[in-house]
Amino acid sequence: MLKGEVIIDEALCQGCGYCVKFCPRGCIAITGDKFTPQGYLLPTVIKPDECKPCGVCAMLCPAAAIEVYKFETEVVA
Amino acid sequence: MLKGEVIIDEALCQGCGYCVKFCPRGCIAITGDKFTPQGYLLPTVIKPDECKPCGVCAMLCPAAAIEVYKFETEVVA
Amino acid sequence: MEQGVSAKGEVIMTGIGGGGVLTAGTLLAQAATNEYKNVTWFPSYAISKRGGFVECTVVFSNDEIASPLLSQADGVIVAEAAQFKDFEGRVRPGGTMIVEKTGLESKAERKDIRVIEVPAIEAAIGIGGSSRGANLVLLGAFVGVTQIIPPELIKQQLKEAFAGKEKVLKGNLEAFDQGLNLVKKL
Amino acid sequence: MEQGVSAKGEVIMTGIGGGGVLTAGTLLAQAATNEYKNVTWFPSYAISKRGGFVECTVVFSNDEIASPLLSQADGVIVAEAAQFKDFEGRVRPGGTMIVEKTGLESKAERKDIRVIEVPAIEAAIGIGGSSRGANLVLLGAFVGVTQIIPPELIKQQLKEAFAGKEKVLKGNLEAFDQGLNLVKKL
Amino acid sequence: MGERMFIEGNIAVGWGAASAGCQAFFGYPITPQNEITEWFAREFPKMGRIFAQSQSELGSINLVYGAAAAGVRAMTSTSGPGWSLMQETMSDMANAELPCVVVDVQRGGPGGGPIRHAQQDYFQCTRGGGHGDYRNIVLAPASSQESCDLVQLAFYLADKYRNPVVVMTDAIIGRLRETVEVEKIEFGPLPDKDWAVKGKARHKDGKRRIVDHSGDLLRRYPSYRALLQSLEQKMKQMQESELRYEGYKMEDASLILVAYGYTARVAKEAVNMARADGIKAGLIRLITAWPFPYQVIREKACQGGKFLVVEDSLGQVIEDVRFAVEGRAEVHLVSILDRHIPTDGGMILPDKVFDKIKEIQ
Amino acid sequence: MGERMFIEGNIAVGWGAASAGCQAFFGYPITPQNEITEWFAREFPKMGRIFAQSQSELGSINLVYGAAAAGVRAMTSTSGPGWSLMQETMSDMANAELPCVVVDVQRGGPGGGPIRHAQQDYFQCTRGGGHGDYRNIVLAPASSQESCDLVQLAFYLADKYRNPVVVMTDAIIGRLRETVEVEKIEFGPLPDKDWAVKGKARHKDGKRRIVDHSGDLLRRYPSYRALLQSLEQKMKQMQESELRYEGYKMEDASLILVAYGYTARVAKEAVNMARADGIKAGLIRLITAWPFPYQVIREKACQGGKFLVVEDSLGQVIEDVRFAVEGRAEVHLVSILDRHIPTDGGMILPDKVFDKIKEIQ
Amino acid sequence: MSQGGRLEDAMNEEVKVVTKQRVAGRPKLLVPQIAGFIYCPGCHEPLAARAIAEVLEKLGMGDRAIGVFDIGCNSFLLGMLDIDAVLTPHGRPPDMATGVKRVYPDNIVFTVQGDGGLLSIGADPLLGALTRAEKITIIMLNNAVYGTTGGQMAPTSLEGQVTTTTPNGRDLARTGFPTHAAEMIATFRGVAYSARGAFNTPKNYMRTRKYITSAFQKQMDNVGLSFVEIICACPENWRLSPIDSLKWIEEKMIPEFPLGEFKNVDRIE
Amino acid sequence: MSQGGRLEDAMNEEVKVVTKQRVAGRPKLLVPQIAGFIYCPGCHEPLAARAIAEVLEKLGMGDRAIGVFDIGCNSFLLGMLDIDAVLTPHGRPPDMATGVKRVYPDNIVFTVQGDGGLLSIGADPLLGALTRAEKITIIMLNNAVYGTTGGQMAPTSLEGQVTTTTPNGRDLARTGFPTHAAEMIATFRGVAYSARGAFNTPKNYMRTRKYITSAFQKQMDNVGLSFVEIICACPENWRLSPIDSLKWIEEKMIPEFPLGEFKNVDRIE
Ligand SMILES: Cc1ncc(C[n+]2csc(CCOP(=O)(O)OP(=O)(O)O)c2C)c(N)n1
Ligand SMILES: Cc1ncc(C[n+]2csc(CCOP(=O)(O)OP(=O)(O)O)c2C)c(N)n1
Ligand code: SF4
Ligand code: SF4
Ligand code: SF4
Ligand code: SF4
Ligand code: SF4
Ligand code: SF4
Ligand SMILES: [Mg+2]
Ligand SMILES: [Mg+2]
Repeated sequence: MLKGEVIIDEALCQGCGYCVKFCPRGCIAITGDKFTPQGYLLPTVIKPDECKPCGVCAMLCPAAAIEVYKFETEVVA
Repeated sequence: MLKGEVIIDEALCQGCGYCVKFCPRGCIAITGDKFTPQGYLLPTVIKPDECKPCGVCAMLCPAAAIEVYKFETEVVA
Repeated sequence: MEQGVSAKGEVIMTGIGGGGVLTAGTLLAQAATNEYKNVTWFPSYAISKRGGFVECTVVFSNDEIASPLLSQADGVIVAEAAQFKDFEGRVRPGGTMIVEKTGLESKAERKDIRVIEVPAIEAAIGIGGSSRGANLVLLGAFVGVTQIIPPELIKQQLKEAFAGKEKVLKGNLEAFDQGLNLVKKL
Repeated sequence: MEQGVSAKGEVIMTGIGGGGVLTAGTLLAQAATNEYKNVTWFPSYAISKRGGFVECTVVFSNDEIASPLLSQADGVIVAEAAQFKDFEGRVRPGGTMIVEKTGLESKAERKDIRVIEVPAIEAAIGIGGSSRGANLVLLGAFVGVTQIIPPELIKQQLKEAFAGKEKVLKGNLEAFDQGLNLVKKL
Repeated sequence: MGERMFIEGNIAVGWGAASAGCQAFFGYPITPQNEITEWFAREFPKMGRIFAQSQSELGSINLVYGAAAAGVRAMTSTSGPGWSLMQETMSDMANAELPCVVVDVQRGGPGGGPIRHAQQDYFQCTRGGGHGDYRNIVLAPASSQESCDLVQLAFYLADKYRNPVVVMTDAIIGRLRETVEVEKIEFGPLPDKDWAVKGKARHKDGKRRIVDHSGDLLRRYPSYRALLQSLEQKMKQMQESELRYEGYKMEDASLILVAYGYTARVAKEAVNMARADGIKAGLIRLITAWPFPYQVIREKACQGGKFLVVEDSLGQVIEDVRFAVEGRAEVHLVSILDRHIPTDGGMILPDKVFDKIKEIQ
Repeated sequence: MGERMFIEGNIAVGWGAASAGCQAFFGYPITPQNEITEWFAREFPKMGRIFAQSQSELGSINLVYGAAAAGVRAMTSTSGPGWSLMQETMSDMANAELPCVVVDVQRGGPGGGPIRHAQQDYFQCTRGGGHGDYRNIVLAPASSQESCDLVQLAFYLADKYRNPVVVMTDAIIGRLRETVEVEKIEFGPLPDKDWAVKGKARHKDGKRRIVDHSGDLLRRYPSYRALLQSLEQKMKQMQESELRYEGYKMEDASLILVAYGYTARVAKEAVNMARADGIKAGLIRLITAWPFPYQVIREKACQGGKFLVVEDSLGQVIEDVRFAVEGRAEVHLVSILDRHIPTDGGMILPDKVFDKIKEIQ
Repeated sequence: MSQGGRLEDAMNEEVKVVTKQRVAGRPKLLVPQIAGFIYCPGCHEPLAARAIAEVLEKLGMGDRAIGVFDIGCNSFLLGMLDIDAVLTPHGRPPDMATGVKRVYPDNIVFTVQGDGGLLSIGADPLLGALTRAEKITIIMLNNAVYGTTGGQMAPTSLEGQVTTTTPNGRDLARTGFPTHAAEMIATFRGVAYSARGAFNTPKNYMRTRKYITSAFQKQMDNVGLSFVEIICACPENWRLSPIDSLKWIEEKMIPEFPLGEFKNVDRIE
Repeated sequence: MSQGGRLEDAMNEEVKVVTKQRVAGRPKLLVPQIAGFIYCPGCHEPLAARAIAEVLEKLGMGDRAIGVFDIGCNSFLLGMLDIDAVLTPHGRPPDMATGVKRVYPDNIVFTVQGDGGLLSIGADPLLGALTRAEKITIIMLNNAVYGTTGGQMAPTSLEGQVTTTTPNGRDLARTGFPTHAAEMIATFRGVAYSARGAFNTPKNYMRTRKYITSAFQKQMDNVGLSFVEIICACPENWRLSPIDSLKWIEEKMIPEFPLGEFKNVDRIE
């Protein structure tokens, strides 16, 4: 199954919210309780399973704080 | 009878020949034997009677060396 | 006009950019213009416009103020604990230093000055939910300790600055009072 | 290389702008480069670019030429009679002045210089029908009188300058020779 | 009569100009003078006066040239890089004998430099700046009050001499907020600007006026030499009549500090510290950077004083001081390399100056 | 080896640049330097080198900035008004440490002035010219030969110090035709321009290069102070190593003329006249206008000499001479007001200088 | 410290990763913002750095590109792009780019400039380059203000826009009309390509990246000058949140400054 | 000394002059060329002075006009027009005109500039005035060279034209394309009027005069910036006789630079 992994670098993120706005699948949100080291509100990947890793969030992140991976897994156990 | 009088100021004329070229009635010519004080060839009104004083020669004289008058005369004697 | 409590006041205030420190300094300076013939307020930014250190120096006096820039001042307010060591040397002997307690890791070495740690961020969060009012807590503590200027003048200034913005004003007044209170016990 | 006739040459040439004077001066200077280690040629225009006075100064020497601008020169050529008075003072004592005769109205006052009036315009018109060659007539007269440089060198220079333009060359050579001739009788 | 305000130097410049009857301001953004341009953008339209944001500093000074030629008081302000761009026209205005006021809020250089304070444009301001022989009077405020007052003086002197006047301030004076008495200052009467272009209909004699920066066309002067002579005359008169400086504790001073602008404030503090320590220090604070008080300094040097120049540059004022003392006195320097923090965040602070005083006294 | 030519100074500049391996020339028309631009327009394309007519003098110097940043020898030439327009970028290049050569063929000023000769840009050339603390070496040819040779030297020094070098000539030297030996001069090896931008592919280490005139971005220096210190160091080294002047009949001279460019030639003639008259005159001819021979002059002043400055301006060099003598000697001036014709057609001629010598000796 | 941890979660679930591939993220030519030179949150200018980096990587021209950067917020791009770079005095990039390009005609030489820097103080070098038809690429970031200096009116400021020099909103009668750079530049004969993009939506980002690609391609084909204008949010000086800035772009900027190509020729006649 | 003497002849014939009236000649606002500043024979630039003088007289605005003149051959017009005048540093007239106009909004303020002065070094003030939509009139004399400085290439020089900086003829690949000022300026929104005339025939002279009239009228009506380009013979630097220069205008200049109005609006939207 093709899945996406989105990694946000907290040291770089400036909390603009663009990733939240542009994720076509609503995977990311600013939940209001997490801050970056600079004190900005930090977005969280709230629906990791929904991510069909399109890369849009990374593309429009001004801070280039987002890396997106796609991977396939199979259950081992 | 309406006639024209064309007066060329020799101190100003630079001998460009525009008046000669543009007189629609061929009234002016550079005859080659007269010079301005600056040493340029001086145009002469060769056909004074032909002048229907249109003012074109004056209009295109870069030196503003030409004055044109119209006058009517009657023979006295 | 009654003469102010102090014949001359000198304060250096330092913190991280964004306006809080400069605003607090301005309040103090503006307040002082009512009491003193001469007042100077000087802001100094670090290289970058965002997120760098800022400091401001306030001087007031009825005599001519020679330099508005001071190597040392009677009072120093440090809003960013990390800067404590850098500014310890900038207090005149006998002077007072107000330091934000949150994040403070080192201890004062000088014995000839008074250093007061104030949990201003904590206090501010307690009031408004955010650290925003911390600078006013520090200012309140400073005025409370030094009595450099009547606290009412600062409050008056706050009232003018936030006229019409009742909620903000209330929070700010509370923060300032909190600062005054925190040092009352001293 | 045989040493030129004169160990040092100095000539000021003046007239009305348009190139004639400057060209004649250049010919002299160019010619001199064959005989002298150092040659300078300096043109000086009046304010306006058209129709104003121009002068040029030519110096040649086997020693260093200190100043290419001269207050006075051994030789002065005046192509415009009206300038005669202005330049009379610029001849060194014992020097030579060649003056265009046409239009000359004043007489030399100095007794310590030689002044030679040359009807160059007349001569030039006689040759080419126009006054254009007058400067060369004057130059010829000057070289003829002063023997400042072998005339052949100037002719050589003319030949190089007008190679291929036989008619112009012929007229110019004739004008130069005419100048040489005009002063032979002296 | 005046109004008491608590304002920074950059704002005081605006109030000074308004008080002086300045009718037109043209400016282009550059840190650290933006507050000036923004003040005029805000206040001048309200007063019915002219503000336009220029396309560049070339534009600023050339728009000023136009308004000045039209006979009104006009000004611009800028900082180092923009000041450099204005030099061609500054030279032209000196030739055309057009009055105007230009404020240079000095920042660090050379080049882009840091946008914070410095005092490195001294040579450029005091030697004319552009090509050709000319000089501008250079006023150097050291407080908000002076920023207001000297701008007024600048307009007066510009009209008096029909020459640009430079107000050379710095990012510290520009941002320093102080109590200022804003009041119109009277300097005395000036002749009508009968030379200004306004359209012939506005001239009593109905004759044309020409503003010319070449001195060639229509021969404002009978010759170039005559023009130069007149400019020289003007420069001499400015030197004789317009020298301004503040002597502080100079009577018995044997160690004389020389400074202008923000470092003069710092130097004054250091003088106070020295006096408290029993050292006979004094200060010559330049109010005009040009004309320069050569004679005053020379006399002090003849009396055996030592000198200490305090300037936030690698050393420019010091050359004038050395020129003045003619080798008769030691001249020392506290320079930009003596700032309290070794980044561009640093300033020259009183302690550093006092240390130097103790070292050399 | 060289070719002997009979050419004017402006043309000699071209041959000098070509000999020095200059690869790019950018220029804008202005009298009296047009012959230079036109020479490059004619000759450089034939040599496969770069010529472009710029849109303005701002363009000229900024195109030079680009080509210099790319690592080739690049230059421009202009006269007074255009020189003023270049000052912002000159200051930037000093900060960015970019080598280049700029020729200023001085004409009359201030402003539009007359398009003929003068020597009025001395201050502007020798004090850096633009905003901020910096200096350029200023070479002042006095002959066609030197116009050729000093342009070559200028390129060498520019590369050696990574700093602009100014060749300050004048309309007389520019138009004076003289016999010139055009020959490539070797000045010794220079380091590779490893700092130049060429695209990363051209760098051995594959790493990016940045040319920066602010000193801020990417921190070429650890701090602004470090940058200034390095600039100061560079200025000191230039002053120590690059002073050049010609002493003429100086051994026993008690009356010393000081001049550069065309007036130095005139002054030399006057020295000869004086010597013929038994007057012990000598000449210090500035080859570098900056650095200036302060020490040399000071020593002569100490020995009791008198000084006479000959310059075609209202008096700029004279300030440096007075600075040097420190009040120890009389300093006199033959100035632009002493031209032989009281219009702009006049020049300073040897007689006038000789008269002054006789008057003051 | 990084967050996200989708993969770690997976590990906990005792799954085996069969393949893992990077889909998106920081381009190689893009280095992080430098401390002390950090864009405001939501600023679009760093996206221009990303777009340029992506295009250069795709064209394989990263090590043959030379960027010429103006003074301005846009100059921080210099720090972010790992290519040879020149910083110029304010407004001058087309000149420096010309100087560099004439020396290295085979390299891609492009400028990055603000709307203030290009259209106001930059008129001299801009018209110079247009007149001479220099084979360079000019990239202009249009944020409708002077960003760096604190938000003064720019030639591109909109009617009624409040800036620090138009405190009551831009009054066209007094200050003139917003300059349409892409259209104006397209009228010059020496221009091969002119387009306007934006970063306010993913689609526009990709379109803009295509414009940059075309512009660089024209330069590599030696056709003429190429130009790309990019509308960029400046939340700081617009006094809007980043998200509201996007709305402002949509509702105000794009209606005034339509997106698209205004010139695209393969040969200049 | 004057020649012509038609009237004197008539006198000899013993005729009586019934009426005598001046038909054409020097306009009142035109003063003779100043000694030392005399145009070359056949130069068209002084005709621009005449045309402006005639228009101002017709509009009755001679004593409310202020001319702002650039450095260049065109600056001699300053001497010839009997109106208030400002001479500016090279390329700067639109700035000075703006400064003057803002002070005296009811006067006619116009510039006279060369093609070099306006289109090359003048780009900064030109774009500034266009952007701000200043209510001034710019008159540009296009003689396809830098006249004053001895005939260097101008932005308007024609393909193949020999100038002192294009000794082998202008090479478009290296130097770009001739700038079409009237067309380019017409594209700016703040422009109310733009036209190109010439003086090579009586008809064109009259047409050009009409253009100038319209341009001044736009200014008086406060519509926007108005612009007139005039093709002018420069026999000196074209190395042609005056008459041959006319032919060159007809055969080379006008085909490249067509005459006519390029913009004429009564209100700017
Ligand atoms: C000659 C000069 N003038 C002014 C400045 C100040 N300055 C720095 S950046 C800038 C312009 C910023 O606006 P823009 O070009 O639109 O870029 P942005 O910051 O908006 O990206 C200005 C005016 C300068 N550095 N140099
Ligand atoms: C800053 C500056 N650069 C250059 C010049 C030299 N200059 C004088 S007039 C002129 C231009 C002449 O060309 P143009 O504007 O076309 O006018 P024209 O003479 O052809 O009428 C130039 C370059 C100058 N005076 N000032
Ligand atoms: S787009 Fe980037 S900077 Fe903005 S909130 Fe998301 S991760 Fe942070
Ligand atoms: S990669 Fe696409 S789907 Fe996944 S979080 Fe980012 S924008 Fe949403
Ligand atoms: S007025 Fe007309 S007809 Fe008479 S001479 Fe002149 S052009 Fe010819
Ligand atoms: S047009 Fe004028 S200048 Fe030309 S020849 Fe005729 S009268 Fe003379
Ligand atoms: S001021 Fe505007 S353009 Fe500059 S970094 Fe901030 S948001 Fe971006
Ligand atoms: S050079 Fe050309 S433009 Fe200048 S006056 Fe002569 S003909 Fe006219
Ligand atoms: Mg912008
Ligand atoms: Mg022209």
